[in-house]
Amino acid sequence: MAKITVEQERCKGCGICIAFCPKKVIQLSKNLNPKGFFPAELINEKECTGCAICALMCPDVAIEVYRQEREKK
Amino acid sequence: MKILMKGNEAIGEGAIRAGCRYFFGYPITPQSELPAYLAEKFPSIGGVFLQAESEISAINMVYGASCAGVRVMTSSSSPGISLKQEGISYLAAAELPCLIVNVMRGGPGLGTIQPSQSDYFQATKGGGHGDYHLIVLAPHSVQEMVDLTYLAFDLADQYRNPAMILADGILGQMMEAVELKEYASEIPHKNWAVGKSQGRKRNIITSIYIDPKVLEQHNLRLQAKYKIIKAHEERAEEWMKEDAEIIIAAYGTVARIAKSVIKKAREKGIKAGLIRPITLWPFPDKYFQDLGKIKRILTVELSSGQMVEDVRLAVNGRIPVEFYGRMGGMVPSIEEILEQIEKINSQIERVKL
Amino acid sequence: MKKVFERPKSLTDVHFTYCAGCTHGMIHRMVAETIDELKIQDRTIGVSPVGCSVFAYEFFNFDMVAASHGRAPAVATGLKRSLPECIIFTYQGDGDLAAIGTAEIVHAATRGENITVIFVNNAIYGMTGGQMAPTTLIGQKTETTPFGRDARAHGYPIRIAEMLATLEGSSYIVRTSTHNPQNVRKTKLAVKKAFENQLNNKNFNLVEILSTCPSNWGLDSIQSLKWLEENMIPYFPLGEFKNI
Amino acid sequence: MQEDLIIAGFGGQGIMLIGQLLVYSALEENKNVLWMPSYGPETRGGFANCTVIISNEEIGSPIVAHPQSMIIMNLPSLDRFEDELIPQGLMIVNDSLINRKIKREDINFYLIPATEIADNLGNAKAANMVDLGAYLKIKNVVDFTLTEKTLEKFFANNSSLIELNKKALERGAQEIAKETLKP
Repeated sequence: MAKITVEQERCKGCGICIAFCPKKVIQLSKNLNPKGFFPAELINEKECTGCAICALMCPDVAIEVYRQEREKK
Repeated sequence: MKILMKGNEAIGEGAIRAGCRYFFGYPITPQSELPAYLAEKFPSIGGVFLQAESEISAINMVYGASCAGVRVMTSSSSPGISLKQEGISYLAAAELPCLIVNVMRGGPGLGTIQPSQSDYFQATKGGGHGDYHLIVLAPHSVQEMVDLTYLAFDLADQYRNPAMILADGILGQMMEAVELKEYASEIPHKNWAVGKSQGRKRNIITSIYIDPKVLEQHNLRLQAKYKIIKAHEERAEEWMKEDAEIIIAAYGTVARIAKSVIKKAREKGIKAGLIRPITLWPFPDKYFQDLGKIKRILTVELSSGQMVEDVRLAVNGRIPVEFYGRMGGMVPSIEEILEQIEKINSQIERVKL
Repeated sequence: MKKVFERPKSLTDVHFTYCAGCTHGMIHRMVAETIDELKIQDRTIGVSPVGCSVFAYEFFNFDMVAASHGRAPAVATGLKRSLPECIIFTYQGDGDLAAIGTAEIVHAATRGENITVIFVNNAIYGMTGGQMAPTTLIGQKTETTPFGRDARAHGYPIRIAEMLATLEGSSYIVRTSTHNPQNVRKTKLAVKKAFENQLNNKNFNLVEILSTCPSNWGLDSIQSLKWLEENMIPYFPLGEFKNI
Repeated sequence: MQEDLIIAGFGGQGIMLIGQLLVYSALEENKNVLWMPSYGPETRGGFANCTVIISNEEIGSPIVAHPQSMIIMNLPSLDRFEDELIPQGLMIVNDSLINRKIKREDINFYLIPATEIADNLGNAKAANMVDLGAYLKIKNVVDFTLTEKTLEKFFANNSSLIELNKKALERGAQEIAKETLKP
């Protein structure tokens, strides 16, 4: 269980997160943000592993990553 | 107790006594004794002396240290001061206090190392880009090299504005007796400085205001500050002015020569006196308001005529303001200036007839 | 779910004013994260340059000083000498550091100033609209080299990291890149080391980071990362040039 | 009372030193003093000259175009400054290094073979003190023994130099006592 949130107003729709997402679970929204960009959004939460590569590569630090804490065995 | 010091060293000693512990500079004649003095004295009192790779670097090191809130200075001579102008504009814009010493030499260009006053415009009208002023102090003795160094640091801190001491090679090189008065002021706390934040709001020091409306407001604030400085800090020495018919207006070394001229003129029955601006900016206009019996003013400078423009503005056409100057490192003799005074005196006589 | 990646505290909330896809923002994040991780936010002072990152003081959430063009290392010198207990870094582009400010960076390095320099090299002048930089590649077209940079007319691109590594006063000189996640991670490690070194009083530290300029290169974000990899890295090899 | 003096010679003759000796001594007598070197490239190896002003009043101009007195230590200095001395001014000349006659007829000059005298005392470099001794004997702008005391402070680290320089000062003064000196 993992997910990302993209701060819609901060995103400039550069698409770098999309290009590097290993699971291809991010795409550009169809709605313009106030800056005039189509921001990125998570489209498939089930597939997101929370690997954070998108956040690592995001030039606008617009992505936060959440992950289920692993149960200690 | 008085001790003998060279003018350049006296500025160094004055700076130490005023609590300055940071010097950044680049070698140039004829101010070399000042950095040499500090290079020797600073290590034992925890000061930082750094010979930079250029005047440009040096003034920007001053900028950095001033941001940190410490008392800091640099010193140079004319061509080096030209190189520093960009940094000086930034210091003025960011309202950073510091002391800049210019021991002027003959220009333009590389010129000569001999004394000159041809950087008056550069010092008092801004020098770098933008609408700004430095506080400019002009000593005329080794004693004043110390006293005005104290004052320059105080005014710089008080008004958050860079201050300049504008001297020349003669004042820098000559040796006179100095009384090293106790430095009495306190260095103010600078809550705007950067450093360990310890919970306070972050401080930003910058001079960029990309929005013209905001930049205009910043400029208006600077201009309001300059107005306050002008109202409170005009300084000049009046010497034998009371009954004078002819006034010499001169600063620095030339004012010293003028005093000798005035003595000789009075031996010849000419009522001469002196107004010696000590603050070149703000220019001491108020000393030129009550002209009394004064019929003519002779401005004498080691330049083609720079301060004379401010004298004329102050006098505003009420009486004639003449000019006599030498350039390129040449210094007029007492006799030379006396001749000018006698000429002016004869013209006044003719008017009377 | 637990938040595992968030904006560092050492960044303000202000939106970056960089173009879409410009890697300046990644580098800002890595600097800010490093400062958070080292717990030095309350004693770090950044020096912003003139160039695209002229407004860096808006984005970093600690004391900042804006320098004139090229002089950031001199300003940092003045700061570090008067605040030795503070952590001082400059953030400079290729025009600022490698053209107008060459003297300042060389001499700060050779003096062994105990500062950290983040040098962002994208082979072009961004802010002024895409003119030739000292690091513009041979053949690269810019506003001022419309037929491509010709070595005979414009000289050769300057390799700053290699040059500064020869100086006695430098202690850590490294070149990294931002073109893929693996290299971004390496960049972060380098940035962190360059700050740790300063904490340990290890003279002069510089991280040269290859970066993109989609707007002035005339490429989109992804093409830019690829262009960087294919064109810049062969001339500006990645790696540590000095680590003592 | 104001005394203006120019001391001139070549670098290494101790020109600056005797000027400073004078002003340090005069300061002890609470007089106003000013010492100014000629500065710049010309002071390196070539010309060396300084101006000394001692006064009971505030000192005006630091530039003295036409001084009341001169100590001239070599020929180029004589060529350069001879015309500048005021009429009836005093000129002490190091005759050892000057092979021409004084042109001015309206001044008081004393030809002293200072370098020879100093050489006989053991060190030709003390010629400056010989000329200073002669100058002080005539002008008495500062007390002679006070100047000797200042000299002791200047050379506090080297007692042999103190003795040599004191002897040279005295020999200079004795030269003046010889009436035959004046042409």
